[in-house]
Amino acid sequence: MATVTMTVNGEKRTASVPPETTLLKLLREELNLTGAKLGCDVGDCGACTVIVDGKSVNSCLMLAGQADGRDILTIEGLATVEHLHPIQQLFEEKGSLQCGFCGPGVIMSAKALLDENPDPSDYEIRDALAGNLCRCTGYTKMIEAIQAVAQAKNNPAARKSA
Amino acid sequence: MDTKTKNQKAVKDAPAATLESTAEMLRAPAAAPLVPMPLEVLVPEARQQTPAVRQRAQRPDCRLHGLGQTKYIDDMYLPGMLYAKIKRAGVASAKIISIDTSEAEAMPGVVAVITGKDVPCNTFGPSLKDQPVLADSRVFHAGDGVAAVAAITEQIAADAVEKIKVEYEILRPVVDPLESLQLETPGLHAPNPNIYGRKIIKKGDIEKGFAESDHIFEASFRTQMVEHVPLEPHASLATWDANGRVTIYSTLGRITLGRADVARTLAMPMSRVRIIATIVGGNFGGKNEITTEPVVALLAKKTGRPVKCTFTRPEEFISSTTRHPLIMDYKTGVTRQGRILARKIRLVLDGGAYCSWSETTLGKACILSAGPYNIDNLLAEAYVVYTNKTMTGAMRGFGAPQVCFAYESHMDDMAKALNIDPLEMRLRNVLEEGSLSPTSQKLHSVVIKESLIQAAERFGWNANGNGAAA
Amino acid sequence: MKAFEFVAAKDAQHAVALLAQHGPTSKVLAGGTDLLADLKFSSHAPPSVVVDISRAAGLNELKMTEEGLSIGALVTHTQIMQSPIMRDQFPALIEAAHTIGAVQTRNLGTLGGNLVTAVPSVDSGPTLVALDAIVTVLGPSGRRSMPLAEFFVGPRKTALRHDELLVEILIPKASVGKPTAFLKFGLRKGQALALVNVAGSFWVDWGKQAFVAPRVALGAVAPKVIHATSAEAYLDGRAISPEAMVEAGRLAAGDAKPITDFRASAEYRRDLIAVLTKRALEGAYELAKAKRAEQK
Amino acid sequence: MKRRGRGIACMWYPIGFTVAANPSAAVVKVNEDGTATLLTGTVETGQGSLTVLAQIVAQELGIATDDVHVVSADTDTTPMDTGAIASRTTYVTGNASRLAAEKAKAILFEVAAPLLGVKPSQLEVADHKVQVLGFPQRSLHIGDVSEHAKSVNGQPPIGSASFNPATVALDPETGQGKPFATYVYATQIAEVDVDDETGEVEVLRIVASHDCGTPINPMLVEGQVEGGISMGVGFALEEEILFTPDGRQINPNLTNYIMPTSLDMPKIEVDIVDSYDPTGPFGAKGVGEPTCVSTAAAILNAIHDAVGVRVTTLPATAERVYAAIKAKRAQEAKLITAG
Repeated sequence: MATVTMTVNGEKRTASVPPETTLLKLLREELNLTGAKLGCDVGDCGACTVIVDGKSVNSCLMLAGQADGRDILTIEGLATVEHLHPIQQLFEEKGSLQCGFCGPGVIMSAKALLDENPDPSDYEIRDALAGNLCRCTGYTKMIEAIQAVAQAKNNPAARKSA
Repeated sequence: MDTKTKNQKAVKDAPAATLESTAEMLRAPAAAPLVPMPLEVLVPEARQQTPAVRQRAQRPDCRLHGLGQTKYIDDMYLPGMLYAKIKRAGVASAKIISIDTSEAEAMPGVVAVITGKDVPCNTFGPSLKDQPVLADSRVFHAGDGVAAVAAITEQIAADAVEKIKVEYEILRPVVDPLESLQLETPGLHAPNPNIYGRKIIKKGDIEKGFAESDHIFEASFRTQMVEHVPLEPHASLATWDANGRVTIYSTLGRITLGRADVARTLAMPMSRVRIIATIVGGNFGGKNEITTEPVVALLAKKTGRPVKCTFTRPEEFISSTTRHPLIMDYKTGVTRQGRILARKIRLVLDGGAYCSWSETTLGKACILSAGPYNIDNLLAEAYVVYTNKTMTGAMRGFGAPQVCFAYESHMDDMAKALNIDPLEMRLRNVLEEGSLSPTSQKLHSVVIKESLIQAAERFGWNANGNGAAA
Repeated sequence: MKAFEFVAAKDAQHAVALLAQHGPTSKVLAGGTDLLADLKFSSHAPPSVVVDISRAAGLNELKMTEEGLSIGALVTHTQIMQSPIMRDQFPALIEAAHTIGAVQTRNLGTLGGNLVTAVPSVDSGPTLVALDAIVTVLGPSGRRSMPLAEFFVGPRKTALRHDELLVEILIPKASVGKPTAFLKFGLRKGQALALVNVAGSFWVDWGKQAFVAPRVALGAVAPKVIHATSAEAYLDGRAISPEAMVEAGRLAAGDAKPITDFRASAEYRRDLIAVLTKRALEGAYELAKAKRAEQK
Repeated sequence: MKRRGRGIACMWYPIGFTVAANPSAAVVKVNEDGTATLLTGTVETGQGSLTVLAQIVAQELGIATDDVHVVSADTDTTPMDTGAIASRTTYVTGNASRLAAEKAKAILFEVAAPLLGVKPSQLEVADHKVQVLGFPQRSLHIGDVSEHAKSVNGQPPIGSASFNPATVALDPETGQGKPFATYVYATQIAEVDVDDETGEVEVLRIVASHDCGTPINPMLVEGQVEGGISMGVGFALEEEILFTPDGRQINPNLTNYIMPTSLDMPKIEVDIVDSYDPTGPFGAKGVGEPTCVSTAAAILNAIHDAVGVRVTTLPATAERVYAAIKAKRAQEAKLITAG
């Protein structure tokens, strides 16, 4: 068994799992954080995207042991009791998610993008989402929402009309 | 967006429990979500408006999706739940000589194994009942299931599946629909004939139409097999109660048909079958028939424990339905001015290993194949044939994307030959209010002309074209 | 995934010791983007031990040294893309890194891991081969170095022995700042696997307007990344002209031994090599001119 | 060199099953606080159909979308529904839901009429109120009427109804008949760049002008169109399940089955065509499937416009387009030599 201690959404967690357990499985089955999804299990679809030490990764391609000591942010860690995260808020507002299965992964990719690049171009947004397959939306309303988040952040006055 | 606070509740801090020493075979107790979910109810403005129709109302499920709170089947766990995996044939056409499950059954952690012999009624299908739950004597395509295992972990189930030995008499598979069409013997899917569906639409006098035409154009088109790729793979979870009722959580898009099929395959009264569809992570036609539902129900019955089965991504491709490949032959007679007088169409649909939704696809493809045009003289014939490939079924458009590719490519080629602008060529032929369809149905609310003009205006279409270098 | 043991290496020495200790059924895990995908759906027996080097000390630095640009094996594709040195001296490597997978895989995936897969289409390969990169491996008996072109042996085969670890990729001083362009042709824009990838690189003798030390490296069109030797020989010392670039493309296509598979036919790949080689050379020339203008 | 082209394609598509009965049933309960609950056997598979059904019920009852809670997809608790298939939910389940709401509303009118001193036929609903036609100030809150219906009249306002599209069987010899109740129409125009040296196609822009009858929720209609187009782009250029000669799939995974990523999608502009179908709920038809029908045709016509080649086999991979360009050049060279 591999004993893994890590910070998950701001709190310390420890779990002992077989060494071949992926970070995705650990999050979903040991910590009951089922927001990250298993869509392909080989890093093609991005439904399992979480943020590790500030970088978005496919949690299906990371062993639990590799997450030891790291700082993990999952979709469950974005909102607070009072507020949706602005990305979640605008995804809802713009109708960016349909079946929703890719949603948590897409939103984590968007979060990682905006943390590094607060004013991304259309191409940069598309590039940041290229690892997240979506079959419902054509990505259109996701891109619109991410643009709107950036706009609101950079120009709070424009927020109302967004 | 203006949001109003309707309700606000206090949330207690989640306990910061520490999980320790969890064995693969023993699930750890559930940990609380690490961040409390927002309970403040913010209702978007558009959802509060009257009248409600035409509002850009936000979906309540979209918020749950965005928070990661939507529970798909893969997110569900029932106490004592087992995981099922299905053994896939891996050969496209074969007779099953024997299935040896003994080694799998003996594995620690394996709780039950079933084969087609354990399925009370091993046939189903939305029209022809030609599909087995688990193939028991004959394999018709490589994705056929031949046995299923329930085990305490997914990995043990997967390992056990590898230990199941199946002896086959390999038969030559037919993969080309045109070969299937020509085959004299009905051997491909005996006793059913190879051509398992046909459709014909006859309107007016086709010969007369061609005779009166200034030009006759012919063209052939082919399309490919396509997978729906819902991001959520097919999944189901079954649990029985002591009164002999089974509840199945399923990714089915049609629970009514699903219940009938499950009851049939289990040979049970419908009243003892409950199907609950969770929020489904994408359908596109691919989740319109049962797949693993009877398997988990039977394994759950045999083990007395809830059983869940989730397709792997490869299974999603090889063992669920796909879009029909079509071979389409068009012959069209037109006047010098581009008015279509007669059209003859032959469609061959690759129906794959089982009928599934082929009859519907055949009908829609045939009826729609003339295109949205006024054509007085029409003959459309369509055939669907068995092949030893993945079964084709319902997929977004039921044959329409295929025939549209054909009739609209054909249309542009004719327009070019006649030196008529493609938009104009269409405007000269499209259906109008009160037009008679290929089946002589009088059509209402016909707005195709409007859609052509609106799109052309938005695009900035001009008759001179813009085929220049970018 | 089937069961295996997991052990994290502290540094390269430790990793090599662990590999020696656990023998040939142990496997090295770096970014995991290839290895884990393989382990999940492969029918092969799982490794007995996975030696995780993802946080092994001293392997994730990217720095200019006396010998040239030293890239630690664990430098991720994202690190390459964000490196100022890369932006200044090796934009083609940024291009190449950018075509690998998607953000998530580039954040995890390492340059060393990418090269060690030695798949013929390895996206990091052609540019580094064109820049005459040298790789260093560490084994029980110490370090040894070889040109990257020789490190690649065949499809999924490298010169790496089981108890060795790739530790460093060096772009020699002579190649620093060499105008280079990388082009990849895939079946789509995002997350594409290469049908063909090409790197073209040369210095310019501005007096003679001629190619100096030209390199054309091809990926996905032979059992391993190769130099298009006849194209390189043809260009060497020749006056720069559009015609010469076209001819080099034609020769490069002849140097390749593409296969037909479900992604593309050999014939198509050959035609793509000709076009992409020409375009890579054009791209490198544009860079050379821009750099020169900058210096003036 | 990159060459630009444009292509147009239009289509028609029916709502519901081909002739076969495909009914939906629905139950609507008006709660004592003026909200309502809809019971439907259809399944939310991502389209937003439950939101659309809530809007239809809300419209019929004069309340807001948020006031309608939808319970769905449980064979024990929800009424029969043919399901999320054949672009039928808005039209068929929508009609059933509207009719069920209408029946619940009839009870409200019966209860409210004596309270307002008019006949039930003189009442209407608007903005959470039951009011007298022409005299909106004479009104009762819908919740008060519901409460009264339950606790005074002893008649809780619940309605149930079903709907099945009107069709006529097809003649087996000629195929003549009325297979569908209604159809939708659409046009898509694609703009592409084709690299004439590699055959690579880049879809730059797609303009889509779709008829769905009354758009119950324009945002969800746009979402359907955008998603349908992405499926159409894949169908046109990339996606194909490949088989070995012995019938096994070659590429059953998302590494080798090529579907569009965000980088492969063009700019999409959606227009909703003004249209009203008197047989649909508030004039609505449907929009799910038709969105992906004409995309491939438009793209293939744009390729033809750009480089003058007709690719007749899908998907039009770069290799297929390139082969067609090469064949055309060889043909032209032959003509020149011959000439």
